[in-house]
Amino acid sequence: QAANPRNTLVILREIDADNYDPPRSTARGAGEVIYMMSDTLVALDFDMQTVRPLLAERWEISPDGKTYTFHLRRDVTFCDGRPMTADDVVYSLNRFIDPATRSPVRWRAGPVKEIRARDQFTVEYELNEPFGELLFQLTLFFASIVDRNSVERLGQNFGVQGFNGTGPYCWASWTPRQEMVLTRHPTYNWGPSGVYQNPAPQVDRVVWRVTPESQTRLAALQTGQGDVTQYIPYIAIQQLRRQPNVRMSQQENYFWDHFMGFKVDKPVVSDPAVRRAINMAVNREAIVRATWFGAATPADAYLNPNVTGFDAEAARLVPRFDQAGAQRVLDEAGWRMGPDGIRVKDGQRATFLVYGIQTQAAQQYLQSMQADLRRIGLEMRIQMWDATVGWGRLATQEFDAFVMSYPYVTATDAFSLYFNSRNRPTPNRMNWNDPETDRALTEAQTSVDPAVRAAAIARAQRIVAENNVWFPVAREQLWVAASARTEGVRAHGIYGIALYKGLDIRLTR
Amino acid sequence: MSATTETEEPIAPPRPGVLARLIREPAAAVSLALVTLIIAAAVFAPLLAPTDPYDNDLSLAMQPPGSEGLPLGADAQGRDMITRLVYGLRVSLLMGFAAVLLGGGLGALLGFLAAFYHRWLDGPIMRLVDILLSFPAILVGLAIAAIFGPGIFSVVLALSVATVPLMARIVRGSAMVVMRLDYIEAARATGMTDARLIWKHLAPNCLSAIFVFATLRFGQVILLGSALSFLGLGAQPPVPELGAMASEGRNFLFFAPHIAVVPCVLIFIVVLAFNVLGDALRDALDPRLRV
Amino acid sequence: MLRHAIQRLILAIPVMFGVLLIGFLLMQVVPTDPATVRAGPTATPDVIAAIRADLGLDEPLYKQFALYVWRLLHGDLGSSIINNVPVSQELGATIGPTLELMFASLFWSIPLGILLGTLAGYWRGSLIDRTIMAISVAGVSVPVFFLGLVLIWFVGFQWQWLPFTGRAGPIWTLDGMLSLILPAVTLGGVFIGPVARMTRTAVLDVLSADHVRTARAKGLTERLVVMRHALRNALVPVITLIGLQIGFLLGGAVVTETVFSWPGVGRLAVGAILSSDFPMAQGTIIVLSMGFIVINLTVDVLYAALDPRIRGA
Amino acid sequence: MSETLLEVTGLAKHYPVRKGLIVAKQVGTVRAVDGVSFSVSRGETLALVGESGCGKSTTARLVLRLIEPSAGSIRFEGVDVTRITGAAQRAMRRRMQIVFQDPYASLNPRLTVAETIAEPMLVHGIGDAAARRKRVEELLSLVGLRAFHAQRYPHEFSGGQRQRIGIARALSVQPDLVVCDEPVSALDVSIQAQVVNLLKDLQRRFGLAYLFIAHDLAVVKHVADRVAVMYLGQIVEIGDKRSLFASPRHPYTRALLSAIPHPDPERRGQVKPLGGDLPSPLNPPPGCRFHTRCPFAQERCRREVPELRRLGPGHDAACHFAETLPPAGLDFTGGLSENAAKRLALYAKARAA
Amino acid sequence: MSEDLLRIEGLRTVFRTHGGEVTAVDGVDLSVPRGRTLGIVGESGCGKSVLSLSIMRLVAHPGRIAAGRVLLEGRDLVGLSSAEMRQVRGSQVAMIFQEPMTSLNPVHTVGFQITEAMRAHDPRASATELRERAIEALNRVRIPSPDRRFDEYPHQLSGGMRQRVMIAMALACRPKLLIADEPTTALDVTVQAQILDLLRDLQAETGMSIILITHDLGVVAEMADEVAVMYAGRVVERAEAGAIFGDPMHPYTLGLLGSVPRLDEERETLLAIDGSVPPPFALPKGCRFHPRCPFAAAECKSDQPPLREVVSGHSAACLRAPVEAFAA
Ligand SMILES: Nc1ncnc2c1ncn2[C@@H]1O[C@H](COP(=O)(O)OP(=O)(O)OP(=O)(O)O)[C@@H](O)[C@H]1O
Ligand SMILES: Nc1ncnc2c1ncn2[C@@H]1O[C@H](COP(=O)(O)OP(=O)(O)OP(=O)(O)O)[C@@H](O)[C@H]1O
Ligand SMILES: [Mg+2]
Ligand SMILES: [Mg+2]
Repeated sequence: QAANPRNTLVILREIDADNYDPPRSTARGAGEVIYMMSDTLVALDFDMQTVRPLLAERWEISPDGKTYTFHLRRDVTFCDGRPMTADDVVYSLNRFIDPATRSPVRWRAGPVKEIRARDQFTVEYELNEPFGELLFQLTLFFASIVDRNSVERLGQNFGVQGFNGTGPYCWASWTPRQEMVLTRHPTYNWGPSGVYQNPAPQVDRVVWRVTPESQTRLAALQTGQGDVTQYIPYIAIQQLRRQPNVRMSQQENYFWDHFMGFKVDKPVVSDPAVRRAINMAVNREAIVRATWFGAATPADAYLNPNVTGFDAEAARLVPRFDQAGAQRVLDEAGWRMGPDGIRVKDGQRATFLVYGIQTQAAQQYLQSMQADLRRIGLEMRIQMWDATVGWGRLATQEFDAFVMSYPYVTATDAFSLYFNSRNRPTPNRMNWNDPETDRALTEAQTSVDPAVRAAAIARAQRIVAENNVWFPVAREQLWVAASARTEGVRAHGIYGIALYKGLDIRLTR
Repeated sequence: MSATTETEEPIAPPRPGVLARLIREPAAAVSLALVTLIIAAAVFAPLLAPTDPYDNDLSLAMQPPGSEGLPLGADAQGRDMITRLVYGLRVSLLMGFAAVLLGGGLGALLGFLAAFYHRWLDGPIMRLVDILLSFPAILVGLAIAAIFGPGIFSVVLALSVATVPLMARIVRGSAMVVMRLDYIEAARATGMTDARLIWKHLAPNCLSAIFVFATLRFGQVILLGSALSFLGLGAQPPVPELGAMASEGRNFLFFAPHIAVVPCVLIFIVVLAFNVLGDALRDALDPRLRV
Repeated sequence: MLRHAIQRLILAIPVMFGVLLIGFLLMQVVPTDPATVRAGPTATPDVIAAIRADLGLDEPLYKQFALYVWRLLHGDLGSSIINNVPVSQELGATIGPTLELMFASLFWSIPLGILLGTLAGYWRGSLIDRTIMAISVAGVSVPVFFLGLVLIWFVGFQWQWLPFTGRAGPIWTLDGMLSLILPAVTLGGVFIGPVARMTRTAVLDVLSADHVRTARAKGLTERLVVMRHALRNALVPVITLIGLQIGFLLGGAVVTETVFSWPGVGRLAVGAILSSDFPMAQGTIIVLSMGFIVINLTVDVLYAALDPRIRGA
Repeated sequence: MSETLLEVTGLAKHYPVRKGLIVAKQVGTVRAVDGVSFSVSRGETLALVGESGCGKSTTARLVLRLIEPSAGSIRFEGVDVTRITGAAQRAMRRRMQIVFQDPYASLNPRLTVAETIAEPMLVHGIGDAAARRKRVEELLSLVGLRAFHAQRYPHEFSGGQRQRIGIARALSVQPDLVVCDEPVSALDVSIQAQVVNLLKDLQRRFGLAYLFIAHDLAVVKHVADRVAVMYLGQIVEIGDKRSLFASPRHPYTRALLSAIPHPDPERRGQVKPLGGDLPSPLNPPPGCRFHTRCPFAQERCRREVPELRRLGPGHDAACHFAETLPPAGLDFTGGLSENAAKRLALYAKARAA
Repeated sequence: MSEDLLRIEGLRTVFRTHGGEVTAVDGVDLSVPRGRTLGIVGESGCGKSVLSLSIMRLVAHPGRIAAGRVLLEGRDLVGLSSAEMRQVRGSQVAMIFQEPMTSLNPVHTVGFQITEAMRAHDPRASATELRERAIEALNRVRIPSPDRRFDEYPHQLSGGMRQRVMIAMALACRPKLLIADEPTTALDVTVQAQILDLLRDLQAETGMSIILITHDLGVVAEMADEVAVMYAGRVVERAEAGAIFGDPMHPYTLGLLGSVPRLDEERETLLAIDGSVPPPFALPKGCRFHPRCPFAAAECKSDQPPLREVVSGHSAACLRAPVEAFAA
């Protein structure tokens, strides 16, 4: 039995990221490490609501909501020891929004007019129109501040062969798909106060080890071959909570939802009756239990009730489980049962193809849904893709429906992402194109009056729910498991990432 | 004239048939019975299976073996393991048969041609075989899955491709031996066509080698197929295939081990049965061991 | 001897070339366009076109192949289209662990397999024979991943004797050695069966050969008869067959690496193919099959060392 | 008896020996058969004898065109069979058949005796199924087998019986010439006698001609009308049986004859071994090929290739000194002892009864 | 002559097969005098090889010696431990086999295989000494340039040469008895004559006894002092060579003599024996030759004839020998 060396924290995870350049990667696997290697201007607290100072010690918003002025800390240095200045911030943020960088999440920076340095430690962020989400968006790792010299030196290989940020840990080495090693940033003491108790890192080395097999990961954790992981097989969560040698931590304010989206302009699923019937036919309760074993809640609405902007009325519009009702809906819409047990209408078989990124959960619940739908005479064909290829596939029009899971911060954040007609074909893969929705979303984003914003986002929610554009599946919980020698692990959950800056983590042995 | 009479005596005793020699060995008899049983189970899967292989009952998910009405338990979807197993057997065997038939057929053809037209074709064919042989089966599987996407089709194609060079070698080897025998010359001396010569005289006498290899290969193919499924390149859910089932079940190994273990054990039994049968056939067909 | 080795090497060249060609063509028929993969989910057509030109995908196929071989000869296998890491660099990092794993598994399984096979062949028909053969047939029938998972479950998890996640270091460090044990046992475990069976058959063949009878008639001890005359001759076919079975072992290595998170070429290959990282996939496939060819070459040379009839020819 | 059925002139078969890897260079030639000429008349037996590897089987296969000759012509009833193809060749194949040495390898184990015997007829489209069945029965009884044997498989027969089946197959298409490639070498003496008797009997009844290949000179003396002695791919002596055995003119023929041990202890010690081994056909000695082992070899033999010369009526030999060799000193007199002969006569009588 | 070197009494060797136990050698009594040659003739499958292997105790599984004694200078080899038997093999009794092609190990040099035989019985000899002795042995069997051949592999030698190597190996430790199991059957007549010549010379030189197994009556007549004729696992006739050929008693021996074509005689048809040798699992009751015997009478079908001395020094296992007494 080989325990890990003292002061080396071994973090187990399922998959590796393709690179660690903040604006170029959208993978959670990239974010996990980037948060430890670099900092953002502002940080998000454990309540998932409060924005806290990080690199910016304070900031002001102009009354028209269009200009943000950030005052930077003066004691921050990069891993190579060079002090960080406003130039670095401007460079990093401009690089994020630069089309040449081809960041897939550029829109998260808002409708930027200009980002400029007023002096060595002051940055002005000017928008074309108000963007209420901005501070939330700037907590995400895409907006991490990196060292300009390193980026220019490494070019495409920044975040592949090296990295230089201001985070609590520094890049030591990366063996793709195997292991990522970080070492402590010796002078780091600017951890977000109010979020963490300790502003400085406590561990000398951090090893991110990829262990794809879930059972292996589990066993490794329990035998001390790994210290921390958030990639716990769902089935194990309840059991691990009872284990004395494992410490479990849950984030209650966690918004990570699974859903199935329908391409509303493809045959079969373009029929609202079919979409409604699907929503009614699937026993969400049962499949969520069978997939997550209590580590997720059935999603009976498009959003988490705890999220800012949630509309209860819209939630009531999502149909309840009613298999007989689903049959009736289909019968009324003219879908007749065919000889092979699949319904037919006007010579069209009630069959549709669903794409998904290969995960164990998706595989499990899709099979369950498939069985449920078969009972009402709908055939759902499943095609799963590996993550690297899958995203490309999901940008096409080859499929009729897809499943996905995603993190969000607010209702407006979530809905603007998926239901804005401008976001077709991705991330609006449903091809949802409704002027009314678009208008409501714009209003929710740009209005300065919070009440107007709330009403607008509620309107959008109702439209979408009425049309059954999605089938909401589940709200996942976030758990982190830590070995007995590890203390101070607390699940955070920003962008689905549990450890965030990992500042309070200590090793006792 | 006494030279043209033959006294009344059958010189060799009636030799026991291959079957008789096969079942003389207990292990072989058991394996033969098992193989028959396995094939029968696969063929009559719809009659044997207690439930629909695609119909789930989530309330029964992961019921351990021995639960009421579920002698082997249920899988993560609450589907009866027995149902899944017999249908899985069906898919796996079909996969194996298809691969061995396709790859073996092509390989045998190549082998016959290389041996028969030794002068011109042996070199080119054997170089091709060498090249094919340099791609281990799993690699072929990976490459083909990359081309056609994961699925049964890819697995069958990959395993067929991987079987071709092996079969070609075996057949060539045994055909070369047969080609040296006088009855081939005798047949040629009667003036028959090459096709008839291959079909009537060469091929039947290589059959035992082909048959033995095919049974052994069948086991390997099932094993390889399940390995490909394990790597996520094989049958896609909800299609029941033993390797894919084991692969799915491994996520619950510590909690509901039967989901992975039962298909593994079945794979083991199937492969074992075919291996033992292949070995026994080899012994039964080996002229040196004939009595 | 040396002549023979050189001859075999020259004969292997067209095969290697064929492997290169097939490896290259395989990746050409993949329906996914590498440029789109590299461009990512939000790429516009003009970006994709630019990348195509970058990657040389607009050239005619034979030119691409020629270029590919040319670069290959200069040690350049291209770069990953996913993260732009040179393929040779990744291969360099992963080949060591894979060799370690293969070597360690062969290191114990071949001698043990040969020993078991010889015992079984010598005591043909006895209880020893039957037991050994039962074990080895069973060994041939176990899915590698199953064996690996069972070992993890018992040795690693229940008893906590040995580590089972990844490679803790190079083989010469204690940690590295320990972390190698379970993967090597798994991979070797499925190899013993074939080796034992092949050895048994070969030993049986040789034991019934006339020259063994001659050796006995000389009054040699049974040990000498078996070691010098039976086993020595039996090794010739056994070595050849082992060479052929290396492919099987390579396949097993891919699975073993996945089960044990072993940072080897096999896992790299699976990952690259699953993620349509074509240059990487191509590189791994070529390296693995080249490895196979090299091993077989070695076997051929060994074969000649063991059998003077071949040496002379 | 005098009508020439088969005439072979200058027949040669050279196998190139290649070496090299990518481009195989020819580094030598195995002269398996090197300029062989002989003829066989209708109803006659010509025996071909010689040591192992001297090219007997190759000659047989060449005559049947199972392999293509490198040079020379083969005329069957005056038609050059080396040139014909297609239907004409198939027709020719009907007239020449072959019987092999190894009774275990010469029958397809997957075919019944009836199928084996009927196949040549089937290939040549002779008769319908019923006619063929009848013919198979006839042939079986002809070679001393029973009708019920027809449905059995070769493995159910002994070596001698198999050889009979092979003969029946050869006879099924009523050939004129049967090439027998050591048909009795693999058989036990008692069985060998049966088969030899059968072959002679069939020849008498059907007027067959045999090209009879053997290495046992005693058997040859028993069955042949004429004998050709081969050495290293060439015929060194050919002649009428009586004259060849009575006065062998080539030193090699003499050596062969004197190496045979007689089943008669009275004459023990007469066996005179010939020194040395048969040289490789890849590298035959220059001049007379036999000079390396010849006790009478002289300088001329090393340089000059001796031609096959007519030395007496129907008796040719290829030796420069055939006329001047000392007497062979072979003693074939004797025969069975009186006692043995008497008992054998009784045996024959009892057997015939 | 002098007393016997080897006496075989009631030797019975059986094989366990699927069809039950098969007796390959059935109650054979033989003796080999010192310095003389015993020829054993018989057709294929009559048990000649099994008999010779039984003497060496080399009958492989599933065969075993079921009964009888093999006395070498009075010592029963059947009762020896396997270590003691190893001492006998090679040094006192040596053996050469029919197939010179396969009887040598292809992966070791000729010299190694010869010295190996010497070392097995003289473990203290030095390598150079062994080499010298082996080269001398090769010389003795008239192999040209033996010091070069010493380092060659069997595949580099011709058949006759290999058989000579086998002989050199067998005689390496100067055995008292050499068993030659069809040593010339696979060779051409000219080479056969060389080997027979060699054996005869070596026997004169060393005074060893030889058991020469063959199916060729000519070879027996040429070499043997005494002859035993075997049929279906039993000795059916035994006498001095002259008596066997001059005064054959057993109908089978007669049949053999009649079957061989002879150079010194011309006959239109050969006197063949009808039928063929019965396989060991289908032996007829009574005299095993009776189904093929033209003289067979009723009692031949039921009683197994013992080997009895018909005239002095000449035994035959036939109820009706000599046949003229019964030919009516
Ligand atoms: N296909 C071949 N390639 C090269 N050499 C060959 C081939 N076939 C025969 N030979 C050579 O030709 C020579 C004559 O062979 P052949 O079989 O005719 O001899 P044979 O007289 O029938 O001998 P045996 O008595 O052993 O049957 C031999 O030296 C043999 O090695
Ligand atoms: N391993 C065995 N299993 C069963 N029967 C055997 C075995 N070995 C030999 N026999 C039987 O013993 C009998 C005698 O065989 P043996 O080899 O002594 O004959 P042989 O006289 O030497 O014949 P040949 O002239 O063919 O060498 C044969 O009939 C054979 O069937
Ligand atoms: Mg021949
Ligand atoms: Mg024998």
